[in-house]
Amino acid sequence: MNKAVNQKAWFFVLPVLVLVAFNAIVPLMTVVNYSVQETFGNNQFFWSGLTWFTDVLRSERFHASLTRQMIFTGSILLIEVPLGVLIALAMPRKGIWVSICLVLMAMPLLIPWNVVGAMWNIFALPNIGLMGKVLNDLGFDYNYTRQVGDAWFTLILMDVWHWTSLVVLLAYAGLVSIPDAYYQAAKIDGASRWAVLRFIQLPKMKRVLTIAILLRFMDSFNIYTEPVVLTGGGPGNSTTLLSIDLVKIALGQFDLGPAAAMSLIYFLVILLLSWIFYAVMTRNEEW
Amino acid sequence: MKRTSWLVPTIYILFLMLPIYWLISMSFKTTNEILGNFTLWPQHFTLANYRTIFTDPTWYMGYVNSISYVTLNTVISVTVALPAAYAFSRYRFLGDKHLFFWLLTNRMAPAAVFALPFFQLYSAIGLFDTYLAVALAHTLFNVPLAVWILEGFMSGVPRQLDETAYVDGYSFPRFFTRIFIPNIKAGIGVAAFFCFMFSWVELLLAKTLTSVAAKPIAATMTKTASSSGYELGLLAAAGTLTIIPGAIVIYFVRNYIAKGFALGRV
Amino acid sequence: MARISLVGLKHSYLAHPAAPDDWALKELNLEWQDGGAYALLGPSGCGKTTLLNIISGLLQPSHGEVLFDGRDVTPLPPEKRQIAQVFQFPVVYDTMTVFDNLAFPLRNRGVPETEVRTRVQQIAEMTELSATLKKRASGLSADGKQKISLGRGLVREDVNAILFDEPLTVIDPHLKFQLRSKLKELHHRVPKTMIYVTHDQTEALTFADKVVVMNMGQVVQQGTPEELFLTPHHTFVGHFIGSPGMNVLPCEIDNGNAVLKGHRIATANKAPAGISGILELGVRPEFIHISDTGLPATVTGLSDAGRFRIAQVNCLGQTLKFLVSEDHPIATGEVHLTFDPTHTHIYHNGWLAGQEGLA
Amino acid sequence: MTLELKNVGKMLGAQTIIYPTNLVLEPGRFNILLGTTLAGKTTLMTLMAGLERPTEGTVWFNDRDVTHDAVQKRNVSMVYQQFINYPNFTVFENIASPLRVARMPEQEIRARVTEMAELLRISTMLDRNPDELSGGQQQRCAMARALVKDSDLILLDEPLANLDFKLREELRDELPRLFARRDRVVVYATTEPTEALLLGGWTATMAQGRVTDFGPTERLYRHPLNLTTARVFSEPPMNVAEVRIEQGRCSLTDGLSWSIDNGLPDGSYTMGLRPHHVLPRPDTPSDIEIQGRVTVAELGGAESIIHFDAYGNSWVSLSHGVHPFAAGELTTFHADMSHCFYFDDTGRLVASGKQREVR
Repeated sequence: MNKAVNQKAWFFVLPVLVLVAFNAIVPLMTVVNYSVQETFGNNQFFWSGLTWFTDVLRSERFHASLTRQMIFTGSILLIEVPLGVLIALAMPRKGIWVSICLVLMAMPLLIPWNVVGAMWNIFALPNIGLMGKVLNDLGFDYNYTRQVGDAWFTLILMDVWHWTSLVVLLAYAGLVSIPDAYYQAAKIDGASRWAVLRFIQLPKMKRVLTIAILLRFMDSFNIYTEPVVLTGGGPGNSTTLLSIDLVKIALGQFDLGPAAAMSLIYFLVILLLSWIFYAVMTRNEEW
Repeated sequence: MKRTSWLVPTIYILFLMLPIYWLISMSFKTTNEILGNFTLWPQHFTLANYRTIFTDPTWYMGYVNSISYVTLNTVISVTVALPAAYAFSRYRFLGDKHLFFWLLTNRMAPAAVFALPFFQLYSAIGLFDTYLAVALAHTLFNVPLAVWILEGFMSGVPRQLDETAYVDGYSFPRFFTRIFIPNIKAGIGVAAFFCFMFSWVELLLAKTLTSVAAKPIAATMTKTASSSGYELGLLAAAGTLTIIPGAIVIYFVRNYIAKGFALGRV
Repeated sequence: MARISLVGLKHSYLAHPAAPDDWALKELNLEWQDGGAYALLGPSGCGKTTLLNIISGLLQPSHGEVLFDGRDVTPLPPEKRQIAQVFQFPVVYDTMTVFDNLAFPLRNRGVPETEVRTRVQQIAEMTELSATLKKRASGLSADGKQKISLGRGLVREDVNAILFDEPLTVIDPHLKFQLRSKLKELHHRVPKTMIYVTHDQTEALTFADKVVVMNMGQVVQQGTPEELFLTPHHTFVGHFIGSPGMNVLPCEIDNGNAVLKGHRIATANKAPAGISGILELGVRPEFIHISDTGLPATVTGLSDAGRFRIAQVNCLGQTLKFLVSEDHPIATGEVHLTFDPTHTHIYHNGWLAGQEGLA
Repeated sequence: MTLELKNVGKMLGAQTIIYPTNLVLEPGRFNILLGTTLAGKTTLMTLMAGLERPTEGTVWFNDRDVTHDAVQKRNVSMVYQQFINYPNFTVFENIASPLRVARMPEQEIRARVTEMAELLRISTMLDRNPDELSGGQQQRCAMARALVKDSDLILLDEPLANLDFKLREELRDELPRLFARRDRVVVYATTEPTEALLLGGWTATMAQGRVTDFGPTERLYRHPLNLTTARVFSEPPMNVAEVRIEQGRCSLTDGLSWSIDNGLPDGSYTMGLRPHHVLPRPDTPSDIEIQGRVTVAELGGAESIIHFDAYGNSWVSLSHGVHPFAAGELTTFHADMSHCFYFDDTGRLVASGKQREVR
């Protein structure tokens, strides 16, 4: 569609800009400010240049939490996106069941994050939780508060439980907007079920899936409340994801400088990865 | 494949419902029953937990607070997103392509780190512990999403409709409110749903920006959990109650999502 | 390739159709020759798309059978019927190149790659897509995309029939003319059974050897373009085909002959004796001429279409339209008209008298 | 009431959409913009309406410069090719909406809407929503809305293009009755020459952002100012060939030649002959014969369009009746060269063909 060039359109965007800039830029500047200063408490700050950045980049602690974060984000994307698409594909297309499915599936999305954490915390407890008890009764030695593997398993399972529905909702919305003629043409061309998915459904869902993946990627990198309530980062530091670590440094030890530097680095990491992903996904848009 | 495909969503929904069932069943149990022996359903059915919540102001005010700032946030987010989405869907202007990605990057700011600067910012402008503070803070991640959803719906409305209205004598504001908005009400519903959802479930910023007057229900729960030991039944009841507003909202927008939405720029 | 027979076909979208109007498709029997070009022509809601979907297998008829070369295919799904279809809106596989799009139906059926290549080249050349084979299909304009969907139908050797569902809807008007001619030409080169659904008479008559005119769920006439023009079997055909459509005038019958307000009119057909019901006289604007004697009429309007003019007259209380050629002057005021007797027909309850219900 | 464009032009970035244009559009008749898609008709209309501002020149209405007046202040109406109605309003509210904006008393609104609905024959549908109507009815609703407010300027942008063939014919007959009024400027855009002719009035032909000719429709058809206008005003496309004139004889390369008596000096010219002067059978004694190989035969309801190759050119013949020809067939066509237009090397018309006497 050929849209009219109109610079006055900026006036329409202005409220959004002001609002988002106010919320984004002022705190960002504060963080940048912390990241280049040294403090010994009492609100006394000294210029420290890029020391914190070099320190953080060299620190093993940062490397360890970044690695944990990558593993976590990678795993949940690998599970939630295909699973979400699969469920969306298997959903009914019309009738009362659609509404029922959608309403039920959206429920995890609408529960406050600390409640999600608390819910799973109890649900998975080996003695009084349904899941923990059943697993142990089935002969599995399951205890997420003590064993690292079990903690990770529970953490990822919780995230899958919590967020797969978002992918389902978006993918489903994308699927229903594919005109019937495409399916008919594919049938006539003798396409297999797999070919229909590969050449019709996935390409048509590309836009929604891009957004779904971006949202899940960004949000999972920022995840804090649920794992803190579930495992508190333990056992040990085994499930201390980036945000948890940051809060420990910033509020636990009150090392504002390193925490700020670390968060900026990690902000840049997300930005870079998202941008690459975004650029690749929209590369062929204007052909 | 076709005949068994209903199994997939069914199993998935069962999986979703199990922890929720456990939460609800706990809310009807006494603390003793929860901590005592393992029971699949409440043996000593009690409404005491709910009674506590509905009679104690520190509990039920938490709900009032949460619903207040979430509603405020939804209204603000959708209101400012509407003109912006209109601009994206109807015009080309300097920087329009990058603007959208920039908006989206604001979701990347780790709330855990930004909580402290946010606290300082909103204290400085005297909004600390108000609904408005939380509502404004949450626009950071809700507005970009609302713009994206609304733009998709708006692009589905032909531009000739705008022109026809101007020709008929409608001023822009009158056209926008009387004609355009009714035509994208599905989009507004979906956008409002997502704004409501993300604002309702967020805790970190909401907790940081409030102390008493605007404290969200979720924060009340963490306080109770730590101060009075594990009153698990009470916690479960409070948790159960947090699901209800969201369930009501999704019920109203289910048809819009079921019809699928036109998807905007990516 | 196949001969297509439709036997006792009937369809209703309702579970228990009772009234005649409940049927989207009233009973029809048709026989289409192998390799023929057919068109289903009618206004929106006449049942033509329903019929097409029954032939392609997307819809199961409530009654009757669809036979391909005498074999009953009614219960078969579309993919088992070996048919191709071009839809109203172009359907292409966005992520594939034009080449892969055209190759898709062959590769799905395990055709060897060398054969795929020659076949695709051949079809691309026919549909004028050779230059764009390496481009992504999503980048083509609407007419290019429609050529791809057409190409996907042509590329298979084993296709029983190619169905077109108003394929020119989204094509620019000045390109329509090109694509319309292209389709006709392709049918000559690839003589497969082709069925074309449209509401546009020019598309239908240009494309098809035989046109099936439908109205209100019923076939009103099947015939060559010439037959439809010269001998409409129903007043609807006379009205729907031709521009302006046929003049239809209420008349009386005297001894099998038409009488218009006391004037006896010579006609090509005679009304059977003892006929009753609605009786009308049909004559196309092309077959009314001004003469020295004949029916008296008053000219009420004249519009210029360039190469001819359309005169509107009041003749014995009826409004009639007829054509006057560019070079011939026309008197204003009172004129006399004659109807060409070989092209004037009597209609009984809408049907050509003596041919009632013989669609 | 007169709409005047003085040197109006429109650029989009570095690209020129409309070249500087001067037009004076008078009330009480149809002012037609004729041209292919993308010729600039819609842009010119949005400039007239004030939906967009020209990048140069001024728009005058009744000798007043309205270039910078907002569209809301101009009292114009517009009907689009797509059926544009407010989906959230009933048909009644759709028609009433311009009056509501103008704060007309309720009783008067009711009276006017009822009257308009009557005029456009949608009285029975006033309570329905636009999306429950058929295409033709939706467009009638849009037209009623355009008419209800007594605007000084009505813009109709291909209003019939998306309608079924027969509906188009029916609505076209009604248009002059509905829109023509002494004190209103009506502008009508179309891609079809026949439509322009049937609507009469004045026509401006457009090609690639320029108005190539403007005058009474019949004058443009019979004496087009230049080759571009003649081409725009011919459907199917005009037969065009390079010719030489020497001593009263006009010749194509390869020997086809005919005598002329229009007194043109010797030299090179471009010849244009409308397709309906090339017929598949003899017509007048002065015909010349053209042997050609048929490429495509298109059949309309009552006429045939035959494309053929001869003398290194492609030719088009348009004849009355249904004349099927197979592609590849070798046939003799008969061309009446007395109807030829001749254009000089700048494309300007230097001699028109023989015309019938204008009444």
